[in-house]
Amino acid sequence: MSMELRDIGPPDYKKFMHPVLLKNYGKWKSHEHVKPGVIKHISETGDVVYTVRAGIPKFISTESVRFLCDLADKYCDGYLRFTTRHNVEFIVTKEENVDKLIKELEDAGYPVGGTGHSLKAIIHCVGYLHCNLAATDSPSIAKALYEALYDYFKRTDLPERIKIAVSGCLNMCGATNASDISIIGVHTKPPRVIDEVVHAQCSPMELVKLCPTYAIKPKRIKKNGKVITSVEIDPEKCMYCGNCYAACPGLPIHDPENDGVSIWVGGKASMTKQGIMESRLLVPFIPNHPPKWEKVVDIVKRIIDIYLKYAKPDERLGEMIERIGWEKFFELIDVPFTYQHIDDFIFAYKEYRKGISFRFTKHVK
Amino acid sequence: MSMELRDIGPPDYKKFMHPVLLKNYGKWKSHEHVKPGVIKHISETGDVVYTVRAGIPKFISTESVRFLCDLADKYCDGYLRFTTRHNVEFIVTKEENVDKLIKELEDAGYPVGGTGHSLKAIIHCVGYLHCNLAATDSPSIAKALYEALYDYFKRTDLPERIKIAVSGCLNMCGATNASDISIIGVHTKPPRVIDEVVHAQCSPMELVKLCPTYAIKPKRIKKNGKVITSVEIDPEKCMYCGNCYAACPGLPIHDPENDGVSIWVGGKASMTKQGIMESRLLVPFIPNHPPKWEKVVDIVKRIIDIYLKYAKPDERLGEMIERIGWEKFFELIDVPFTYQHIDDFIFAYKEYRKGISFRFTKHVK
Amino acid sequence: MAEILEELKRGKWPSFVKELEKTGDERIWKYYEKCLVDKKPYFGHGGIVGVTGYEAGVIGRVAIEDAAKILPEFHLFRILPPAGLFYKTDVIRKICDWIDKWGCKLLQFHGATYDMQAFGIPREKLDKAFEELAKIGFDLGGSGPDIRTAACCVGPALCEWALIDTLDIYTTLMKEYIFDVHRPRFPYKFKIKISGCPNDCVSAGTRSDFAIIGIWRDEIKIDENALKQYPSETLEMVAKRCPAGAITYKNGKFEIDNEQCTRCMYCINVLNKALRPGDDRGATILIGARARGRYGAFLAWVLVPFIKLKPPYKEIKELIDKILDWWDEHGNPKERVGETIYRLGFGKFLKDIGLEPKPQMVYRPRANPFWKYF
Amino acid sequence: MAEILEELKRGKWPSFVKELEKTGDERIWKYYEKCLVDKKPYFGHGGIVGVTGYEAGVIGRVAIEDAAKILPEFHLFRILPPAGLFYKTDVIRKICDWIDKWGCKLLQFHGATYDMQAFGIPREKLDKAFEELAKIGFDLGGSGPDIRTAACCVGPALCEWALIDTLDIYTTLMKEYIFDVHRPRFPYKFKIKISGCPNDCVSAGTRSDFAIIGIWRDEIKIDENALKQYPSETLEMVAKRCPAGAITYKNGKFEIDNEQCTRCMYCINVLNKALRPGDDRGATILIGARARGRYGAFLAWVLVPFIKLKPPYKEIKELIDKILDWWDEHGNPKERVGETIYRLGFGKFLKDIGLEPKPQMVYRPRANPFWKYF
Ligand code: SRM
Ligand code: SRM
Ligand code: SRM
Ligand code: SRM
Ligand code: SF4
Ligand code: SF4
Ligand code: SF4
Ligand code: SF4
Ligand code: SF4
Ligand code: SF4
Ligand code: SF4
Ligand code: SF4
Repeated sequence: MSMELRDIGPPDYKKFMHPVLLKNYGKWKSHEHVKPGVIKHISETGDVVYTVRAGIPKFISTESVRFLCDLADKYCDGYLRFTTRHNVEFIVTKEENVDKLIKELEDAGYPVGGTGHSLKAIIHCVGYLHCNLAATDSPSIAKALYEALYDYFKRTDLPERIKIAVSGCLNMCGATNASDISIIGVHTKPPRVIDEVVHAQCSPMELVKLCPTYAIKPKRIKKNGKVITSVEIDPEKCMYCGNCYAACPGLPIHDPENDGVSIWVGGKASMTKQGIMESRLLVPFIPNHPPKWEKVVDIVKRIIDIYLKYAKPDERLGEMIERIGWEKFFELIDVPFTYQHIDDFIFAYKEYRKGISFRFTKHVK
Repeated sequence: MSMELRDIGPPDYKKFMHPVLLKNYGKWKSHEHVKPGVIKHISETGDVVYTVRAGIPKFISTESVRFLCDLADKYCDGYLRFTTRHNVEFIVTKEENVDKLIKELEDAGYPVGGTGHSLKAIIHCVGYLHCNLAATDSPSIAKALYEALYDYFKRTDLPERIKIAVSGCLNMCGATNASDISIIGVHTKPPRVIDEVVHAQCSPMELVKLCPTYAIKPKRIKKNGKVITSVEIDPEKCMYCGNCYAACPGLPIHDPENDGVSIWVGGKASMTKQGIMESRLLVPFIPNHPPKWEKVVDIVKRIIDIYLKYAKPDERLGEMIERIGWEKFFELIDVPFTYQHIDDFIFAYKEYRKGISFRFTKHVK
Repeated sequence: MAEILEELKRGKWPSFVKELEKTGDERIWKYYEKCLVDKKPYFGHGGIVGVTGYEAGVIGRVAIEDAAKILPEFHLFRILPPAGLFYKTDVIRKICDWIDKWGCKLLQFHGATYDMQAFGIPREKLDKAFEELAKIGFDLGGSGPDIRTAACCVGPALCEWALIDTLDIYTTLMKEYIFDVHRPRFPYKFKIKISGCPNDCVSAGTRSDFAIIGIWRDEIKIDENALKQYPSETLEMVAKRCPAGAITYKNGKFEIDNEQCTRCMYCINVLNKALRPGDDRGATILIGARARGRYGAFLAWVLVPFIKLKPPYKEIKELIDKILDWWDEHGNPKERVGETIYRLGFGKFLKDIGLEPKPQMVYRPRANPFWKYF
Repeated sequence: MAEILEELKRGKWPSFVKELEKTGDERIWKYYEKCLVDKKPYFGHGGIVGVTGYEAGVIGRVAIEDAAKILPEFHLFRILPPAGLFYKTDVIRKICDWIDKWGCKLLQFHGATYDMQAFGIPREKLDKAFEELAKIGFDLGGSGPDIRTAACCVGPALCEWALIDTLDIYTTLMKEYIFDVHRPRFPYKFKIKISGCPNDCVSAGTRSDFAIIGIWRDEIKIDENALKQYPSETLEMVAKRCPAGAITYKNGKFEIDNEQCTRCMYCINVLNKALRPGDDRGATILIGARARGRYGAFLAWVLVPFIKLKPPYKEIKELIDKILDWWDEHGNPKERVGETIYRLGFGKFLKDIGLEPKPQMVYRPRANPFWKYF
């Protein structure tokens, strides 16, 4: 095999860019939200292009990809792009093509939307479909949410955008650390320890080091007359993160009864206004319940209803909550505030409420 | 010796309170700042009293105390009190007595002031005068500052109050953790280890535990043929807090060459507005230079000048700095920004500036 | 006196060195002078002294090296003051006479914790001196790993904003815990401070393990007529600075959304003729301040968002007892209660002492995904 | 298909299960169905696979237990995409043909990092498949403890706010570090993300170890005529919400104090016809994000407040090299660079890599009194 085809790096983007974009590269002047899913980009040169954004499934067959290519050939001179949120974007240089393209997309079942103050594409990781660590199945959760929230993708009259993300586990591959609403898979029991496998395949000292809560200790035991080295897990300290299982098959953590999802709110990745906001815990645990995920859908809908009711114009969910106070939000959403909501990790002290600056809610009878 | 005089607790405050105060206890309606050092308290009953506040030295001879008692007898029916900032307060029920009292106080050298938006009494600890831990001498620093800032104690036209505190060491007995300006004694070298004394008088394991930076390790060494237990101090880790010396005379940390003061700004103890604010490091180290403390005085004066120039009405120093930005304040005060200013302790991560929300100053060329 | 001390006698502000001079006790200023010149203190670790039956309240000082010749010992009494730091002159004169007789004519009104301090009582006179002090009606305060002398603001005695009876609470708690003030038995010191309102004139939020802060739960009272006396720039400024965004001032109308208000006192402070705290009064209990601790400075945080406070303050005592028991069991030596809570987890602490978790206890729910189900 | 999968095919949103169906490869949906029913995934720890010469870019999956019979292996390629995720249809069709031939007709546009993903290439075909992919002009992306596939926003290609050439920087850096993308040798993964402005459309601040964010240093440009088109409520809202308090809107006059502005983009976003970023452009470099880390989530913080960025981006490469060397030396296994910095001290890190401390790097100077003099 020829080695000169190694390390060639990414292809040259210029070769894949519509000539109008190349011509106006760095010369854009402003944009307009023409209608849901359509942005008009205006250049200093006077040129105008439209991007038409459509939702696609994250797992997509070549058959469907070819269909998208057909449309791009027909309406966009053979160019298309994808967004950082995994939507497809058609760059249309002829205004009259916009509606035709939209019609074909919609007819084929690809919703056009997700621009401006709308529900954006739901980011999710591969989940059960390709991952060995998933505590929950992110793709099916995303699908269930899309069904329930479909209209919001095509509306642009929300107070601000709503971004939802789903991660199958705490590794957060699905952008769940800073989304308006995040669904994250969680385990709730420590891993089991299969001593023989730990002994044969894993390094106890590595395991000791990678546990964030210092729950793992090495141990030496006798099994069938042989001394083997394994580890012990302190159930008082383990916080079920799955780090150790990721490194060692001898510590299985999957548990159909006790795995499930947590729901988080109020994150924001952009640096605008008060800056980045981290997602924060709303519901610590709901057992897995595919394929409809009714309970998750219900909570998410309630969050959005409150958002639509209380948010001021231009206010992201997290900004709204900060304004009215988290205690007030917990009262409105009527989800129990539990021990799990109180941080007890390294930076926990910073989260304690210093002074008397809280609001009265039903929590203070 | 009779044991029934044990554990009697505090005396009954009611016995020490002017009858007019007892009568109006809990009935006060409002107050007015009549002039510097004088507050008029108005009761719902229609009664009116004046408090006249004067500065006194924190170490006070019985001779001087008796003089204050004489004044209280003459103008206040024999009642007086002290404030939580160690001023004396005379409660005057007859308006005509206010100015007479003030005159006698001022004539005797006790400045009347410290009310409203003024420089408040400077809180300081005992320092060299009674403490074994002092890295600097707080009483003389306070005296030097008072001389330089005397007038501010008697003015009430500052943007807001200015609170200064001085602690002889990191123990912060002098309220230095949340004052507008704090002077705090610091060591800058690790303690020396006198093995014999550690062995004879201290517990190595206790020392290991109380060092906040894990700089102390126990050791066993041979000295003159005998095995003794002592400790080792890692100079890379020690942050000179003096905890270990406080517990063990075998670890002397006093060092005339390398002890000195640090200067901190922006603290506030009250829960008003944005709440409590912690004092933050401005100058990491100035060698001790009694009795005039010119360098300390110079920096403090510069801080106050900037405060007077930039603060908006009702704005404490820390609030002003938060508004203009710490980077801007460092530019104005022209004090070098050093490695020491960047937190590197447990909660350090929370202090790093997330995102791009800074202001341009000369630090960014 | 050497020049270094002469310098400290000069100037307008009353000089503490002149006070040392007035005691007539040369040893004191000579000792102090040596420290200033040598740039270090000369007290050693000796001088663990006390009065019979107590293990706290006396700070013993024995000088070392050359300084031992100047001022061999220099012990002081921490004296529990009356609530509000109110005195009659007759009792102060008695204190003066007393320290003139037993010590070296030097006092402090007061220490940073709240104690009156009396200097220079020789070791062999400690017991006698204490006995005479007790006869004047005073007791010793705290030191070491005990319940320290509490502190309270002047509160209802002089201030219109007092929402709780700070003086009565101080006195009640000090009486209740007086045994533990004098007999250190905890992991470390435990300080109680009581402020009548969130202005916190006793710095409870920054300097006490257990802070009691008076608050109100209903609406801020507005006197519309008095409000009119304030210039519109003032009203505008107050509305703008309200940290809770609770105030609107538009078209001459000043309105407070009391649901949003976080009781910071600011508007009331500035517009004190027009605004007053509400009538449904009680306290917020905060826990865990330490000026400089193991992990840096700790400020006090919400433990009980709201509690009604009436004599005999049974609930407060029960709460303190539960906290002390828990801390006694779990605390490491030299660990303040807030740090023990932080180390073991605030949630666990709440569970152990039987308090419900409430969103008011934290600014926000957790952002990190490591937690326990318990 | 069982009901559980049928349910996921229903509804208006395009169904990924239908896409699985379209591949015609029953093994995939049968496997997935089993996971959903049993509520757990069935991939084990086996399947460490790769293409010759690379140690990254392929995620191997081998099923265990009963599932092994259904879908014995299910490897995927992470493919380095072109900057901006722009494609011509001819090249996409080539990719489709390619995966139809070598894998199982399933793609992802794109993974959360930025890679295109192609599924189901059997172990024995990996090398061949890769060779053909390279012929189409594509290379593999990162996985494991290496420099990961970078990511950039659409930037100057379509967006008026691009203050740096995100696409060019992405391409340059990926070319520069391509060797380290394919050969993991660091303590853990290292992600670079590049956003053209602080809107941060690529989430660099929350999801990358090394974030490059376009900013400007001079004044926001105001088109006064365009400004007049906005209703005064909008202008008022923007002035009120400016996080830096830099905007005043009074008596119809909208003014920006550019010294106060912290470049959050908010006013520009809302008033995009009237306001534009300034002309003195460059980038802020941030360091250390990790979505969920050893200590909880880490967000990226300021490392270099301002740097001019021009090809060939020499300074950026030198900076990255210094950081990688330092991290390589000091980092623990599975420790992202931000965590190594936090553990050893940001000051020490700066000193070691030769950067001056600047107040822009922290919100505030330290509040805790433990520090070193170095
Ligand atoms: C196409 C895309 C960049 C790309 O390289 O692919 C993009 C494009 C634009 N973004 Fe974005 N953003 C894109 C992902 C993001 C992300 C990342 C993400 O969603 O994962 C963020 C940060 C996420 C967050 O804040 O939680 C992001 C935060 C913004 C913001 C700031 C929003 C805020 O809350 O303040 C703006 C400004 C605005 O819209 O006013 C913005 C504005 C824009 C503008 C208006 C810029 C322009 O002048 O063209 C573009 C159209 C926005 C729209 O959808 O209405 N874009 N934008 C990404 C579209 C993703 C999608 O398919 O939905
Ligand atoms: C007498 C005293 C209470 C006592 O029990 O002794 C007291 C008394 C009053 N305080 Fe205070 N405060 C007293 C220490 C404090 C402290 C503690 C300290 O200084 O160590 C604080 C918190 C410290 C801080 O914020 O850094 C404090 C924060 C306040 C505030 C809030 C200030 C702010 O920054 O927002 C007010 C409200 C105001 O003045 O508008 C206040 C208001 C008041 C009022 C106006 C209350 C009233 O209606 O009578 C009293 C007169 C204030 C004045 O001096 O102008 N008092 N006050 C203390 C006087 C100390 C002194 O001699 O200077
Ligand atoms: C006298 C006084 C300073 C003053 O001049 O006013 C003082 C003096 C001492 N303090 Fe203090 N502290 C005094 C109030 C404080 C305060 C302020 C307060 O209580 O509001 C603090 C900070 C608040 C806090 O508790 O965090 C304070 C924090 C400390 C610490 C650090 C405690 C900690 O948790 O880190 C020590 C060190 C220790 O306990 O080992 C300490 C230790 C000491 C010792 C006992 C030093 C020692 O271990 O030998 C000092 C005795 C000096 C002497 O020779 O008289 N002192 N000390 C104050 C007590 C007088 C009184 O009872 O009224
Ligand atoms: C495919 C992808 C999710 C997706 O569906 O899009 C993914 C999938 C996996 N991630 Fe991820 N991560 C993916 C983007 C991310 C992101 C988002 C990003 O890069 O912006 C994050 C959070 C950002 C960050 O880096 O902190 C992320 C944080 C993790 C972590 C936690 C890393 C950490 O520092 O804590 C792990 C665990 C690990 O590395 O051991 C992980 C591990 C994994 C592994 C390799 C699990 C494993 O160790 O076997 C997953 C393989 C799944 C599979 O079988 O294909 N993945 N992973 C994304 C990569 C595709 C691509 O290259 O484009
Ligand atoms: S978030 Fe967890 S389940 Fe999802 S891809 Fe990443 S490691 Fe796998
Ligand atoms: S699951 Fe996480 S917390 Fe529990 S033992 Fe494993 S690594 Fe430690
Ligand atoms: S701050 Fe330090 S020097 Fe001052 S009294 Fe306290 S322990 Fe002594
Ligand atoms: S001075 Fe403080 S940091 Fe240094 S060894 Fe002693 S206890 Fe540890
Ligand atoms: S804390 Fe409140 S009640 Fe107490 S004196 Fe200060 S202002 Fe008055
Ligand atoms: S008390 Fe404070 S929070 Fe409440 S309305 Fe007044 S200023 Fe606002
Ligand atoms: S980050 Fe800025 S430059 Fe890049 S696409 Fe988003 S708005 Fe445009
Ligand atoms: S960019 Fe942001 S900080 Fe700057 S003026 Fe506009 S809103 Fe204010």
